[in-house]
Amino acid sequence: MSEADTLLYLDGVTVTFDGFRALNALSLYLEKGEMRAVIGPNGAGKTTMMDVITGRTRPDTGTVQFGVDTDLTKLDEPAIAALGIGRKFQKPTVFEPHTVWDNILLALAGDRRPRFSLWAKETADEKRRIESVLETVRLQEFRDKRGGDLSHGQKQWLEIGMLLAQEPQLLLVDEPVAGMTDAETEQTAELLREINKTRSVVVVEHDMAFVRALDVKVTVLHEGSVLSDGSIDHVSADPKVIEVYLGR
Amino acid sequence: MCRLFAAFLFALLAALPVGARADQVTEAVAALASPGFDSVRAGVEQLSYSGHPRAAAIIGALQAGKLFVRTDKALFVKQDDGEFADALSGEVAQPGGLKQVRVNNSVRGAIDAALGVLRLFAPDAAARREAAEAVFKSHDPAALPALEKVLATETNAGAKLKMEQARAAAVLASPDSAEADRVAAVAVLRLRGDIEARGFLASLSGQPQSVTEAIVTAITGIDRMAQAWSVAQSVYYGLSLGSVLLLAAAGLAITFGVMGVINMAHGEMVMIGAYTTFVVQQFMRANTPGLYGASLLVAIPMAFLVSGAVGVAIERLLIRWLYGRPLETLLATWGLSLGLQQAVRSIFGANNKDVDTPGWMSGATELGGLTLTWNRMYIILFSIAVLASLMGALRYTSLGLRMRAVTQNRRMAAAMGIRTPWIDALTFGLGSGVAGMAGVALSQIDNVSPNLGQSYIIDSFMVVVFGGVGNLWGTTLGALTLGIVNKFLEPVAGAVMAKIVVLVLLILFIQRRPRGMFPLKGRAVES
Amino acid sequence: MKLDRTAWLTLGLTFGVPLCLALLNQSTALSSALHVPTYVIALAGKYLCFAMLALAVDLVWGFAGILSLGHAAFFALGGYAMGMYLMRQIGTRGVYGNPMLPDFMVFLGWKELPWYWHGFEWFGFACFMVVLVPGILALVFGYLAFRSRVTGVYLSIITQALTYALLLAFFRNDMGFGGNNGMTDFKDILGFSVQADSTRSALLVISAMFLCGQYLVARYVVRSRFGKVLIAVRDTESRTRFLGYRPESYKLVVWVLSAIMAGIGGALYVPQVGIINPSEFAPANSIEAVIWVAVGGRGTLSGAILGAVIVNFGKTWFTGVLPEYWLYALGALFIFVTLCLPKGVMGLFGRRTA
Amino acid sequence: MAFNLPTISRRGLARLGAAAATVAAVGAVKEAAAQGAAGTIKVGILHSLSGTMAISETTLKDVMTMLIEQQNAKGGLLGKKLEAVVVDPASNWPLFAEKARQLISVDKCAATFGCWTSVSRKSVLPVFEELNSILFYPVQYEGQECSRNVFYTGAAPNQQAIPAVDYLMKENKVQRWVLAGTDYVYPRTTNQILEAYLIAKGVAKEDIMINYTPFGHSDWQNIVASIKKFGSAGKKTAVVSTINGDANVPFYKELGNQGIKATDIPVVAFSVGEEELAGIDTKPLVGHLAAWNYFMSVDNADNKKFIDAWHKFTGKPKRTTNDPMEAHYIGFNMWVKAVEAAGTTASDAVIDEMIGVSVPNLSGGYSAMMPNHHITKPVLIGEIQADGQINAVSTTPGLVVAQEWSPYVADTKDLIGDWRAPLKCGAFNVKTGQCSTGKKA
Repeated sequence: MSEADTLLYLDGVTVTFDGFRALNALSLYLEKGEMRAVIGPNGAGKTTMMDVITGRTRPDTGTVQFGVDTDLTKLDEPAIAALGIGRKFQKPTVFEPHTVWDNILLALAGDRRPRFSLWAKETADEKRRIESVLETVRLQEFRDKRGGDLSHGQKQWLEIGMLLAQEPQLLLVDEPVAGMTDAETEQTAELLREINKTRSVVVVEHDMAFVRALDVKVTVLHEGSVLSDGSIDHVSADPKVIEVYLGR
Repeated sequence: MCRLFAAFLFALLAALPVGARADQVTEAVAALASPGFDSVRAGVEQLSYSGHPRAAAIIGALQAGKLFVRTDKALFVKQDDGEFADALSGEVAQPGGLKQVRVNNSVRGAIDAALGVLRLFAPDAAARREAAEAVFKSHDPAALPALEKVLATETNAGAKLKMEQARAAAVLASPDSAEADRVAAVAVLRLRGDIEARGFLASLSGQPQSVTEAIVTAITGIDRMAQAWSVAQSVYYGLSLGSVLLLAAAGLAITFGVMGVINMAHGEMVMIGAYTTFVVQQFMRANTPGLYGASLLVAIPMAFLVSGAVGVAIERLLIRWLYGRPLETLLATWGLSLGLQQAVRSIFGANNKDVDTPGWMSGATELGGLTLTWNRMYIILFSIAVLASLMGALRYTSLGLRMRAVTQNRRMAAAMGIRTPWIDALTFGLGSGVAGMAGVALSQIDNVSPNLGQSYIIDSFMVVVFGGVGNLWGTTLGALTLGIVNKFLEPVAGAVMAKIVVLVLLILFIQRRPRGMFPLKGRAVES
Repeated sequence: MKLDRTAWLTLGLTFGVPLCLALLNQSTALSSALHVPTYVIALAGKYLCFAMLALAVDLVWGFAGILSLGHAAFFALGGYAMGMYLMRQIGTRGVYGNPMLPDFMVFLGWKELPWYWHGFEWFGFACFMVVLVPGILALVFGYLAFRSRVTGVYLSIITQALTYALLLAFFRNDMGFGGNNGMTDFKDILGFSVQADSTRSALLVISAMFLCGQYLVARYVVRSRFGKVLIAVRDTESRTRFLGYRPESYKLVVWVLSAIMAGIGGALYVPQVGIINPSEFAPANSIEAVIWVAVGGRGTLSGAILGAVIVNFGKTWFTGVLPEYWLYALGALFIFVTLCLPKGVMGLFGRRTA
Repeated sequence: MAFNLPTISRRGLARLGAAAATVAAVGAVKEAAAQGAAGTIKVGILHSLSGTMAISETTLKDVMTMLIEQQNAKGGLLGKKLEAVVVDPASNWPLFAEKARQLISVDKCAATFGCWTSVSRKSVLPVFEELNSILFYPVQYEGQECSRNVFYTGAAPNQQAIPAVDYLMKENKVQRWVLAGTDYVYPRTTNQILEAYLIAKGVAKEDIMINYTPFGHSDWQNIVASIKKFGSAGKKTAVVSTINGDANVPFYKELGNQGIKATDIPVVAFSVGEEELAGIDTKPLVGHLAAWNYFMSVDNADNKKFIDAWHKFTGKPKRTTNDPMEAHYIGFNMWVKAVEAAGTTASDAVIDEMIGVSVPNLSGGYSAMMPNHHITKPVLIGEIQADGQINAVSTTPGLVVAQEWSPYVADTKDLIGDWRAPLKCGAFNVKTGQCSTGKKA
């Protein structure tokens, strides 16, 4: 795969917290439009990896490149988000006091500077885009409900909706189906596949059934570096993975 | 003390060749008896040189305010048992119509000089050293013969050095000493090298050429040395201010640093500690006057217990509802501080309370050019001791372990069977208790009033935030740095500007490193 | 911008009551029962200016989560700018009759007016400075603080350090602001005698107008998309960063706006109270301003105005009737509100706090 | 971690509201009582009972209530009982102005005894002039003011600072001077006057050191060390201290600890009285000086009677009396005499009647109210004794007339204040013949 169509390029990334090596020379490449699942035990470095990509944590060593030449370690979180990298958090974080409608409105791609938002009026185009996002995440009838009053599952979808509203090139989704019913898990997998049509996605998850449903390439992380790579079947068969993660 | 000392003098004076000149004594008595401070001063000087056996006793009585004059100008000394004795003869008498002989500053100066000369022959070396120092300060040429005499027999090195310095001063002050003696005298004073010596040298005029040159080089030498000492002096002052800040902030380092509770009533805990010291001193003065010297040592544990108890009460009644809401705690405890101030004001009254400095803590010692005041020295040592015991308590005791466990992860600690509400109360009590002990120290250098806490609350928070929250070493270093920077700025910029500059530097520093000098690392903080 | 029932009620009261007081004071005879004494006018004027400070504090604390413990500094700076204008208006009627120098400068033997006093004889320039000085200070302090992500308690402590440093600076006599005595004994403003009843009533109505104006501006800002982002920044600052917003620029805008609002409040306070001096910078004043907002109801704007009036009326009443116990009352109020009335008085009426 | 915070529901607050209402009612009753008894003459007492100035001012409130009680025992004034109206301006200067306005326009006080710091006086001055009422100001101050509505019973600079410096020059042969003070108007002007006076007496400029410290300064190490260094230049040195009352405690403690005795470098203080000394261990301070117009230790019949009444009133035998209390004693007696002479408590009549009134003071003589609204005072220089008392060591032979306009400041040396009939002007320029303050009678 040539240099051109690699969307995300992590090479030799190491992060230590007071001696604890959260990431240990991690290397990972993601192509444009690809959806990758990342699995691994707790503390394997999944969330730290996402922190590094979104600029929340600076890596000690290694390169983190997006697109052709953008070095993410030089940018701060808002700049990286503006590039088109959206993130959904492990614990669903939405704006509790705001209505669902407003949550999406704030996430809409557009001018983020105070000058603009002071005088901004809700344009018809924006209304249309919000309606379509609400429709995708099936939250139309909750538009005027406060974020705080939603159920756990609805919050997860609202957050995914906000991610969509940003119209990012790359979605980083952290445990989207944690605490969801089977039906909701199935719907979420279907939703992600639908998003993957136009955008590349990295999904971090423990629920093996969900990962199997996604039916995409899987990377297994262990103690900060890649243990093994490949399809879901190849990986489940890999003895190292079984020993470390899947258990006998 | 007077009687013992006078008795000794009888024996020694007998050996003196010069007899008691009767006319000089009657003149001195007349001068002492007449009103007007100048004549009293002249009387003291005459009496000291008259060599009269009871001269020292009379001058001692004058100093203690026990010398009385009758309408017919006869002098009487009030004995310890309230009886009166004739000043000159010493027999007990029953005079009427007595008026006290009053003294003012200039008379006191003359008394010190006169007693100095007479006490040169005292039995113990310390009294002789003190006397020599007093004679040095009076630069009185007339004391030369007495000094020559006592120098010959002096054995104690300390006293001998002081006497040589006194002799040098007398030589330089008297008009008829030889030039060579004067140059040697300047050298002796050069060695002494402190402010008094410099002052005396600077005041000399009309000396022969070679002596003036010696004086000029001596003064420049002393000034250069003084320059070096002044840096050390500033560091000492900085350490002293730093230790005061540390004491005030140590308690806060627990309640705010470890527990994350913002206690705006922390200053009032310090104030309660200071008032406890006052009450302890009152109690001991009334009931156990003997132990009064140790009143401070008793006050320290008492202050810890009282402030600690108040702290526990505050935690149980107020703070426990507000965990996890730091800003609301700040407002609630500010209200509490207003209430505490008004309560103390209505109980103890608005005016300052007088807290005595025990003997062993007043005065100062000289270490080279450095004057180390005892009370500040003890406060520095006390702050180190408090800090060490605090760190020890937190690190090595089981209670300390549980305290740290509860504050780092309350739910986990509760799950492991630690009775968290009790530990919270004790931790807060410990912080307040330490503040109480700081109050004991502060009662020595600041006035004890209801507003005492107000002047330290902002500085304490600055120190804890600057040093890094949750880190006792940080608080210590923070306090000492702020103290030293403040004290180096003060001579240059004046007291007011120094405080402003320190505050501005602090604001800029926190913007560079928001978590202070030694921030808590690790993921716990990042989230 | 549509106004709901609370907004109309607040505007009505905030403008209506002072207007009636002023009219009753001016039009009714001294003896009639309806007459409002000038003492009440001065008091009401003071409460309105404090309400402006409370509004400014609520804007940054209630909506942006910045608990500023030094907001009285901006209030005092606005006051000093107006005070300098009023001192220059005295002209030759001062005790020393020196046209150029204010009394305290003659007093201390200053020979000529310092450079920063020039221009204050014009009312326009003074008003411009009332807005500019607090604004610039807020801009510089805010830029430094928010850029390095100082938040929560640390920010509160350094705002307190800021106002404490200004207190010490303004106490110094050679700062040229009258040192500890500050500025007092004002004669007139725009030609009208400051002590005349008519001027006092006019100032009261003007203060009411400014307060209503500031209330409307605040409502607009809070209801706009900017306001929504601000509330998001208040609750989950890091989440807004990942949406591409820069919380520091949002905080800076609202911080500077609220500093200017406080400055205007201070400027209107000085002619009505007749004195401005460094003790306005005392940290205790800023903390009291915060409690007004807490009593009224954080994050409700109208609550801030209500809180300011309630607490200050209580203070006036207590120091008059039960002088020994007012500190207990104020302290108890602090504790009661934070413990049992987290949403403040407005919370009781079921108002949705933003 | 859910825990049941006792948030108040609306019903809960209704009950609390009721409780608050009863408290308000009690307050109102007290207020009404004040209004109700219309037959009394109201006397305003405007002293801080909380905040930084409570330390000095609470005593003055107590002494005023005592004086009023004593006067009521003697049958009140003009046949009516006197009633004290006490308010707490809480060391907050705008609150002083607000409370002054309340005392005059709401409580209708005939006269007010109040203020301590210069800024509190300057804050209420416009209110007293606007509403034309009377203020008695009991504390020594920087002068440069002469208002028709204020009677200054405290000392002007020439009644305190200058005699003290003369005493040190004559008695202790002092040649080098340290002028140490807190950075506010009173020390600034007093030092300005003293510096001009010392230079006029031939003291060289480099023999004078002036430094200012902030309010409530408590770390005096550097300044005491610099005083010690300044005093070591061979010439006899003295410190003239205009340090604010509260900051004196740490200052004197540091002096004592650094071994500076009164015989080495004497300190004369202007705002340290018996009240402040009660809060300090005075043993190391023996010999330092204080300059006032009254000391508790002055022995004469009036003073003894005053102290006994004071101890009986406060119930604390250890309570001290100081100069501002004597100032209120004089001011109150003068006011009573003036009202009796004028036959009414109306301000204008009493103000005109006040000039020339003479009452016995507690230092064994008489004090008279001069046309410039200041009173004549003896100046006493006293030395601090081990027991915290101050014994007078020098008293000015006659009474010193206050110079409210200092002759040492260029702009005020030609001004005089005279509120009697022809002139009726607070700042009359003798040279130009104009009255420069707009405040004509």
